[in-house]
Amino acid sequence: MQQQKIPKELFEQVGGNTTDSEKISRPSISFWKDVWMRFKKNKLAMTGVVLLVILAIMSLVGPHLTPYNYYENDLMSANQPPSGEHWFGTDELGRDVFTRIWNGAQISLFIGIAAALIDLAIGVIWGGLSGYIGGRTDEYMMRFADILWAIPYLLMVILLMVVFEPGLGTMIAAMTITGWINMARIVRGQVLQLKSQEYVMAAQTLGANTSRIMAKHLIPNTMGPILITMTLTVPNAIFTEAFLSYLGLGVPQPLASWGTMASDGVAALQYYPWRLFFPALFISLTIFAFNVIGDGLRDALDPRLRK
Amino acid sequence: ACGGDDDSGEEGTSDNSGDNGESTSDNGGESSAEQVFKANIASEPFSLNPSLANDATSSAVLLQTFEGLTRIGPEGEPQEAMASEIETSDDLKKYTFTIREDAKWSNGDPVTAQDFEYAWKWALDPNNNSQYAYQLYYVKNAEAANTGEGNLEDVGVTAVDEQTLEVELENPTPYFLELTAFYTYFPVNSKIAKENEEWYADAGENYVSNGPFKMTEWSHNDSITLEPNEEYWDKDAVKLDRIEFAMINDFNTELNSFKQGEFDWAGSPFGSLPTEAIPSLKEDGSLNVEPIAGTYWYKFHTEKEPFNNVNIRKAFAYAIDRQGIVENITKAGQVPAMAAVPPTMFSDNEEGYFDAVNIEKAKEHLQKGIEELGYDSVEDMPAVTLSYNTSESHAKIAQAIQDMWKENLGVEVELSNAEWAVYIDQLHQGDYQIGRMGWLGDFNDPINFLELYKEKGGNNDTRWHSEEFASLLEESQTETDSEKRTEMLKEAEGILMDEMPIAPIYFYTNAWVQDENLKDVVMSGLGDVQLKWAHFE
Amino acid sequence: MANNQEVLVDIKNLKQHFGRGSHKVKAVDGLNFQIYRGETFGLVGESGCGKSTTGRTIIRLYDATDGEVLFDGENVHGKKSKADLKKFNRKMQMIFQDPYASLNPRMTVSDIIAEGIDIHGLSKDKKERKERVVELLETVGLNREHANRYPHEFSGGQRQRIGIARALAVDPDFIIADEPISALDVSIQAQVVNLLKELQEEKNLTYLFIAHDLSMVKYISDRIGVMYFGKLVEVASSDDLYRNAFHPYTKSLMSAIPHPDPDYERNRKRVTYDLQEHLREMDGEEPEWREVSPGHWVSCTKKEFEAYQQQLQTQ
Amino acid sequence: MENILEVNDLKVSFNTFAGEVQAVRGVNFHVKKGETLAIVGESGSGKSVTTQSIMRLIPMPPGEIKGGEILFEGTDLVKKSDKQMEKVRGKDIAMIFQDPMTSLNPTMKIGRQIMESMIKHRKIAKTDAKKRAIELLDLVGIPKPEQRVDQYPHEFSGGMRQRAMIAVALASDPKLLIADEPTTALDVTIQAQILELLKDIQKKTNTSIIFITHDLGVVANVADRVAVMYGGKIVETGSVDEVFYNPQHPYTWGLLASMPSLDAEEGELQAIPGSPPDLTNPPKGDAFAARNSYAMKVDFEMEPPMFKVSDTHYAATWLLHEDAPKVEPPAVVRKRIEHFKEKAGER
Amino acid sequence: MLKYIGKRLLYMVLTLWVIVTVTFFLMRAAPGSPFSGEKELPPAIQANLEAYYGLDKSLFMQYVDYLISVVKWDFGPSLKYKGQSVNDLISEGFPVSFALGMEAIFLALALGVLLGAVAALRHNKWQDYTAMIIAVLGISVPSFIMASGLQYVLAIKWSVLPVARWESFAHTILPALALASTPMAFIARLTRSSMLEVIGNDYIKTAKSKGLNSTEITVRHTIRNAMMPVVSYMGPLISAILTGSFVIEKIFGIPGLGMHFVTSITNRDYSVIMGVTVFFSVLLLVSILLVDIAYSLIDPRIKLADKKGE
Ligand SMILES: Nc1ncnc2c1ncn2[C@@H]1O[C@H](COP(=O)(O)OP(=O)(O)OP(=O)(O)O)[C@@H](O)[C@H]1O
Ligand SMILES: Nc1ncnc2c1ncn2[C@@H]1O[C@H](COP(=O)(O)OP(=O)(O)OP(=O)(O)O)[C@@H](O)[C@H]1O
Ligand SMILES: [Mg+2]
Ligand SMILES: [Mg+2]
Repeated sequence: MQQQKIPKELFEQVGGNTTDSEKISRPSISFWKDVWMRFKKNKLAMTGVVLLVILAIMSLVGPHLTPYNYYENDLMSANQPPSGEHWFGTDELGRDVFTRIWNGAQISLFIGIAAALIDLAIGVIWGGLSGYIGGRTDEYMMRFADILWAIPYLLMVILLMVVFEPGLGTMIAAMTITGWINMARIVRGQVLQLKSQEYVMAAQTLGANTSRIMAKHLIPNTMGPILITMTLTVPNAIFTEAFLSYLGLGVPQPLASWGTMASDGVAALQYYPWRLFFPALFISLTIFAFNVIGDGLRDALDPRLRK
Repeated sequence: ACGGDDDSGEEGTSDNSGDNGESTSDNGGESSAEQVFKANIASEPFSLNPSLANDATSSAVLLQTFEGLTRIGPEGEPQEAMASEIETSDDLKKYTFTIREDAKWSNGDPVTAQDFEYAWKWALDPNNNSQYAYQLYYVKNAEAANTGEGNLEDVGVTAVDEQTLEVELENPTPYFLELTAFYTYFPVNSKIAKENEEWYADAGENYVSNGPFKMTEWSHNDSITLEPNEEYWDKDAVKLDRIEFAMINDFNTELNSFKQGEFDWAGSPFGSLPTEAIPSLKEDGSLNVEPIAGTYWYKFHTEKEPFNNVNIRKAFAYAIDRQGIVENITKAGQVPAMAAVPPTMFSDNEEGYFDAVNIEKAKEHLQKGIEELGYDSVEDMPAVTLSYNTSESHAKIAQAIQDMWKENLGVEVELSNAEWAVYIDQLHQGDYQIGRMGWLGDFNDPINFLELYKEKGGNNDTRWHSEEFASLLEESQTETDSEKRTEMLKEAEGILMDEMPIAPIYFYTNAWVQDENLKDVVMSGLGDVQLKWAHFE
Repeated sequence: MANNQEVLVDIKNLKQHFGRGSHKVKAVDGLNFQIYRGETFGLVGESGCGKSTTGRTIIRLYDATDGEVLFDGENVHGKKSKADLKKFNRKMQMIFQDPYASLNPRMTVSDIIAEGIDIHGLSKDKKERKERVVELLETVGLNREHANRYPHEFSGGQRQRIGIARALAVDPDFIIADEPISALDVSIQAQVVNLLKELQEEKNLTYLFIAHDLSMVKYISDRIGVMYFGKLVEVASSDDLYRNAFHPYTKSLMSAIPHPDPDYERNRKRVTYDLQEHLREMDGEEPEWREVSPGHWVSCTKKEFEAYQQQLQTQ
Repeated sequence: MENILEVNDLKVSFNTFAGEVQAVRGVNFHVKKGETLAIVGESGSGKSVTTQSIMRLIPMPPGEIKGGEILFEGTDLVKKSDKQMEKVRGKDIAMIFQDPMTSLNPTMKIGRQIMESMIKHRKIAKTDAKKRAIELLDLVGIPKPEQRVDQYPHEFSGGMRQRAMIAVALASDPKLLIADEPTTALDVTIQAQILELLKDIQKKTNTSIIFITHDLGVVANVADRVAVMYGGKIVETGSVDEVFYNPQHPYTWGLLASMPSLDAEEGELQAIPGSPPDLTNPPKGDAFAARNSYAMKVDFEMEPPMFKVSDTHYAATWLLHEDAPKVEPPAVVRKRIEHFKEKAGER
Repeated sequence: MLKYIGKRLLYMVLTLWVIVTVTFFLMRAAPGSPFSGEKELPPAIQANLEAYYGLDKSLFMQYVDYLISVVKWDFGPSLKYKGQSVNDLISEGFPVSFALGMEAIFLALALGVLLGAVAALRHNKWQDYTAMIIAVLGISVPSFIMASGLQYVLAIKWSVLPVARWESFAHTILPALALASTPMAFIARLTRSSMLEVIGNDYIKTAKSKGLNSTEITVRHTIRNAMMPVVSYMGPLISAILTGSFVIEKIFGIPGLGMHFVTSITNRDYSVIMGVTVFFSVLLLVSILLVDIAYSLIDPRIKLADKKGE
C-alpha cells in the first residue's frame, strides 16, 4: 500500500455535514423551455427556421425588387427563359415569374400554414379524444370522419362554391372539411397505444381529467407522427388551393400562388420548364424547411435523444 | 354543338396543334407497311348508337362505322352514299332517296329504307331520350312528335319500299343534304335493334354498322378497334387495315405518344394538342391548321347594368386585342373573329364588322355609354365580373382580356370561374355579366350560329332580342333562293354585330400533327374527319 | 396504532378476472378484508398471486369483475360525478410497482411530482410549487438538482423514489404502495420507511403496503394478509403472524426469508409449500375463513383449524 | 482460478444539458470463473451503468466511456467494434435488466423473446427452442408455462416479468451472467428458488455471475465476494464473510445498520443521514464524507485510495490510514455482528 | 373479437346509410343536370329524360328508390354513357385500378419502410439526410407533377418505358411510381420518426444484449412497434389508391375507376356518382376496420372495445 505523506492535522475528526445541500440550484426549466434549448442547438432545424423567415420576408419584399407586377400582361414577351431581365423567366402571358413567385408566396405560405394549423388543432383533438375515450364515442367520432372522407370532395366543393362567396375564408373552410382526418386517424392510433401505458394510469389515479391527460401525456408522446403529418398537410394545402382556385373557389385570377403556378407549369414542363421549376423549387424548399423544423422539434421533444 | 364543357376537349380547338417532324417520319415508315391508323379520341364516347350520340367523340367513331344517305366528300360537298339517287322537289320540301342496292350491314343484311325510317323515328320517339333528336326537327312534324304534341306516324319520313325513302320537310332547307351526313340521320339495323334494345352497348354480334369500318373491339374507357367492313358497298376505296382509337384524356400524353410513334395523329378533331407545344410544332413545320366552323365569343348580359348599354358592350368588345390573343395565347392559327358566323360559311367574315382592336373607338363608346347610363366616370360604373368555365385556356384568355380592359379602358374587371355544369346553370339563370361561350357548327350553314340569338331566353343567355333580327331569320326559312337567303342572313348578322350582345373573339381551327405518310384524310368544314379513304404511303 | 377500529377500506368479495374462455386468469378471486383507518395493512404473497391487481382494482384502474370496494363507506366502483372522482383521487393514491413505466418520459421530474399539485391546485404560485417539489425530492432522498431531469436519466431506485414523491405530493389519506421500496438500497429503504411512518403518525395515513421483503413488511405493518393464487390464506397482526404462522404457505414464506448473514444462509433449511399435497390433505373439503385466535384468520379446513388451535395451546 | 472479467479504472459519463454526469468514476474489480460477485450500494451509485458498460449497452450519446478497460477473457471490450460486440453479447455475456416491464418487448410473445438468443447463438430449431423456453419458464417457477409462453408481457405480473427476464438471460448459457436486481419483485419463496437455480447452473456450467442487489440477505446467500459501491466508485470489496463480519467502510456500516431485524422489535430504522452526492459535480475528496459521522478533514480534501485489509479485502476510507484515529463501527452494527456470531454458535 | 367485428359491421351499415343520404342530397343540391348543355333541351324532352330516369319523382321517392338499389347492389344505368350500367363501369374499371393500386401500395410500403428504417438507424448521418431529401421531394411534389416528370424523363427523353396505356407490366411502372411517391415519402417519414421513438426503449437494449445485430433488431423488435402510425395512415390510403386516381389515370390513359369519381360529378351523372361513392365507402369502411384489427394484432395491449385507459 503506497502511503502518501498526509499532514497529521487532516486526520482530525469533524463528522459529516449534511446540511450543505442548500446549494443554489439551477433555475427550473419547463419542458418547453428545455425543448427550445435543445432545438436551438440543432443546426439543420435552425436552417429551416431561417429559410422560412427568408421566404416570409421575400414574400413581402420580393415583388418590389422588379419593375413588374404580378398581373400585367406582356404578350410579346411570353414564355421567356430566365434572363437578366426576367430572373425566373416569364409565363404564358408574359408576366414576370420572379414577381409572381413572391406574390404567390404570400398566399401559399399563408394557406399552407393556416391549413396546417387548423388541421392540426382539429385533428389532434378529435383523434386524441376518440382514441382516449374509446368505446362508443370512438366509434361515433371515427365514423363521422369516415363519412366526411367518403362523400365526394368535389361535390362538397361545388356546393360550397354555390353557397359561399369565393375567397380565402371559403377556401380554408373547403380545405378543412377533410384536411384534418388524416391527422385524427394517426393521432388516434397513437393514443390507442399510449393510453394503456402506466404513466397514463398514474395520471388517472392522480385525478387528471381528460384534457390534462391529452395535453400532458398523450400529445407530447405523439409529437413525432403529429409533426410528420403536419409537414404533409402543408404541401397538401398548397396544392388543394390550386385545385380549388381552378374550380373557382380559391383566389381569383390573376393572383398568383405557388400551387396554381406549378399546376399550370406542368403542362409546360417539356417546353418552358422554368414555369414549373421555380414554383416547385420554392414549394420543396418550404416543405424542406418544415421537415427539418419538424425533425428538429421531434428530436428536441424526445429527451432520450440527446446529443 | 356548344363549345366548351370540358377542359380543352372537343372544343379544344381553342388550344393546340403541332408536331415533331422527325419522329413522325420515323414511325411513318413502319405504319405505312401496316396500314393501321392509330389515334387518340380522349374519352369514352357517350354512345355509339347514332340515334343517341350527342358528342364529338362519338361522332369521330360513328363517322367511320356508319354511313348516312350522303357523305361529305373530299371536296366538302355532300355526295351520295347510302342513297344512290336523290330527288328534290321544287319547293325544296320533299326529298326522295333511293337506297343503293348493294348497301349492306356489316352482318350482311341489306340496308333498307325502313332502317332509316326506323332510326329517325326511334330518335324522335320521346321515350328513347335522344338528346340530339332536335337535329331531325327539319323533317316535317318531327318536332311535334318529339315533344309529344304530335304523332310519330305523322313524321315526314316514309319508306316507300325497301329501296325508296321519302322525306318531307317543314321548310325548304337548303342544307338538308348536309344534314343527312350527320350522325343523327344515320340508319340503324332495325331487325337487330328491335330484337335487342341494348345492341349498341358493346362491340360484338349485335353491333352492326353500314359504314366503311366495323367495330371489332370496344374496351370501355380504354380503346376502340375498327376493321374494314367486308360488306361495305365501296369497300375497295377503303385502304386501312385497322383503326385503333385510344382514350387518353391528357393531351401532353397524346402528343408524347405520337412522338414515340404510338399514334399517327395527335390533335383535333380526335384529340387535342397542348397549347404549350404548339410553338415548337409550328417551328419544325409539322403543325397542320385548318379553319373550322366555330366561334369563341363572350356573351353580355344585356339586361344588367352596365351591359344593358350597347356602347358599353361595344367598348368592351372593341378593346379586346384579338390578334394578340390568337398569336400569343391560343396559338393554333385561330382567326380573330369580328363576326359571329365563321368564315367557312361567310367567307368575307375574315374581315368582319369592326377592327380586331380599336382602342380609340372603344374609349369613345365607353365615354358615351357612361354618359348614357348617367355615371360620372369609369369608377362609378358597377363592378364588372367576367365569368368562364374552369379551363386553363379560358383562364388565360380571360386574364389577358382582363388586362386589356384595364389597360385600354381603365376598367377593373374581376374574374370568376366555375365548374362547367355550375357555370352553364349560372348562364341560363342570368347570373353573370360577361360570360365565355363558344359554338361549333352542327351543319354547314350560318343559320346554325344566328338562330342562337333568335329567341329571348332559352339558349340565348344574353337576354337580347331584336324583332328585326328574328323576322329576318324567320323569312330566311322559307326563302328558296339561296343567294337571297344568304343576304338576309348577312343582314341579320349585321344587326347582331351592331347591337353586340356578344363579342366574338376568334374562330376555331383544327390543329394537329400527323404521320407524314398518312394521306387522304378528309376533314370537313365542320372539322369532322373521315378515314374512309385514308391510307399510308 | 390501529386502536380506533374504524374501517376505512372495506373489500367485499372482490374479483378481477382477465381474458375469456380457456385463457381466463382469475387474478383476484373473492377477496374479503378490511383496512382500518390509520393502520398499515401489509399484503404479501407469491409473485403473480394478484397483489398488484388488488391494488389497482381498489383504486379503480380496473373495473372489478365482481364484488365491491367501500372507501369511507362509499362504493369506489359506483357511478361518480367528476368532482367526486377528483376528490376521491386525492384521498387515495398509488405508488406503482414498475417505476419507469409509470413515469412519462417526456416530463421533467419536477413536473411529474407536481402533477397532483397542479391538478388539485395545491400551491398558490410557482415558487410554492417549486419549494414543495424540492421538499418532496429531498424527503425521498433525491436532491434538488434532479428536478429538471427526465426519468430515463435516473437509476432504478431513483425512479422509484420519484413515484413515491408523486404519490405523497397530494397529501392523500390512503396510499396503495405496490412494492415501493424494492429497488432501493437498504439505507434509503430505511429513510423512506421512516418517512412513511412519520407521515402516518402525523396525518393519520393509511397504507396498503405490498411487498416481498418480509422483514420490512413486518417492520412497517400493523396487520399482514398473505395471498395465494388470488385468495387470502391468512390475516393476522404482524407480530402474531411472525410468531404463529399457521397456513403452510405462510410457513414456507417465513422459512424463505434471507438473512444478511452469510454463515446462516449457507446452512439454511427451507420449507416448501406444495399445493397439490395440501389439497390432498384437505381431502376435498373446501377451506373456510376461520378465526384461530382473536384477529388471526386463516383459510383452513375444520381439521386444520383444530390442529392450529391445538398448536396455540401448546405454546 | 482465472479472471473471466477484469474491469480497470472504468469511467463513464453522461452528457446532459445540466452538465456531465460522472456516473462511474474509476471502478476496478474482477470476476473469477465460476464465482459470484455481488455488487451492493447506494441507489444511483453506478451499479447498472457499470454493468451495462461491460456489455456496451449504455446509450451513446449521451453516454460515453471516458476511460479504463474491460477485459473479458483477456480482450478489451471497450475497443471492440459494434459488430464484434454482437458476438459477445448474449453468447458469452448475458444480462438480466433491472426494469422488467420496459425491458421486455410489449408486442412480442414471451416465448419468442426467450427463444431469440438460443436460435441466434446456438442455432436450435424453432420447435426445440420453444420446448426449451417452456422448460426455462418452468425452472423460474412460472406456473402453466405451456400457456404462458404465448402470452405478452402485459399479461404477466411484475414478478413474472422479472422471471421471464431471467429466463431470457439464461436461455443462451452465458459464460458471464450479469443480474441487475433480478429478484426485487419476487416473493421470498420464489426468490429462494431462483437463487438455488442460479447456484445450480453455476455449479453445472461454471458460470460467473455478477449479482446486483440491495437485499443483504440475498448477498449473504449467493455471493462469494462483495463489492460495495458509493458515488460512482467501489468503496469496499472483499469476500462475503469479510464484508459482513468485518466491514471497514463507514458506508458499509451504514448499510448494515439500516436493515430492520426480524427478531427484535426496534424503534426507527437507522438511515444514513443526508443525500447522495450530485454526480454532475462530484465532491472533492471522499464522496461519502458529507454523510459520514466519522469524517475527518482529509475526507473533504483528498480521495482515499484503496487500503488493503487482507489479501482479498480492501476499503477506500481514510480511517484505514495509519495516522487516522482508530474508530469502532457503530453500536448497532457491532450488535448485529455479535448477534450473527451468536447464532452461528447456536448452529 | 367476433362480437366486436359484428358490432362494427352494424356501424358500417349505419355509416354507409349516412354517406348515401348525404351524398344523395348534396348531389341533387348541386346546380346543373346531367342533360345540360349550352343549348337547352326543349322542355318536353328534358321532362321526358327526367321521367325516364325517375328524376321527376319527388326527391324523397328518388331517395327511397336509390336506397333500394343500393341494397340490391344495382345502381342502374349511367345517365351519360348510354347503354352502360354503373355496375359495368365499376366492374370494368376496378380490376385495373386495383392492380395498379396494389403495385403502388406495395412500392410505397416497401420503399417507405425501408427508407424510414435506414434513416432512423443512421440518425443524423448522410443516409438520414438522403432519405430526408427523397422524402421532401416525394411529399412536396404531388402525383400529377411526378407523373408528368417521370413520363417526360423515362418515356420521352430516355425512352426506356412506354408513355402511356394499360397493356403490359412495363406500362404499370410509371403510374405506380407516380402514385406511390407521396405515400412512400410519408411512410418513410412516419417510420423514421416512430422508429427513433422505439429505439429509445429499454427493450431494444434487451434485444441488443441478446447479441442480435441491427437488422434483426429492426425487423423483429423495432419495426412492429413503429408501425402504428403507418398502419393508421394505410386505411384511407388503401381505399383511395385501390379505387384509382383521376390524375394518374388521365395522364397515363389508364381505364381505371378513378376517372369516374371526377367525371361522374362534372357530368352530373347521378347514378354513377352514387355507385362509385357507395363502392368507395364500402372499401373505405372495410379497410378502416382492417386497420383497427391490425392495431390489436400489432400491439396486444390495444383493446378496441374498451373504454378509457383499460
Ligand atoms: N441516460 C442518463 N443520463 C444522465 N444520467 C444518467 C443516465 N443514466 C444514468 N444516469 C445517472 O447515473 C447514475 C448511476 O446510475 P445507475 O443506474 O448505474 O445506478 P444504480 O447504481 O444502478 O442504482 P439503482 O440501484 O437505483 O438501480 C445515476 O445518478 C443516474 O442519475
Ligand atoms: N392485463 C392483464 N391481462 C391478463 N392477465 C393479467 C393482466 N394483469 C395481470 N394479469 C395476471 O393476473 C395475475 C396476477 O397479477 P398481479 O400483477 O396482480 O400479480 P402480483 O401479485 O402483483 O405479482 P408480483 O408480485 O409478481 O407483482 C397474474 O397471473 C397475471 O398474469
Ligand atoms: Mg405486482
Ligand atoms: Mg440500477
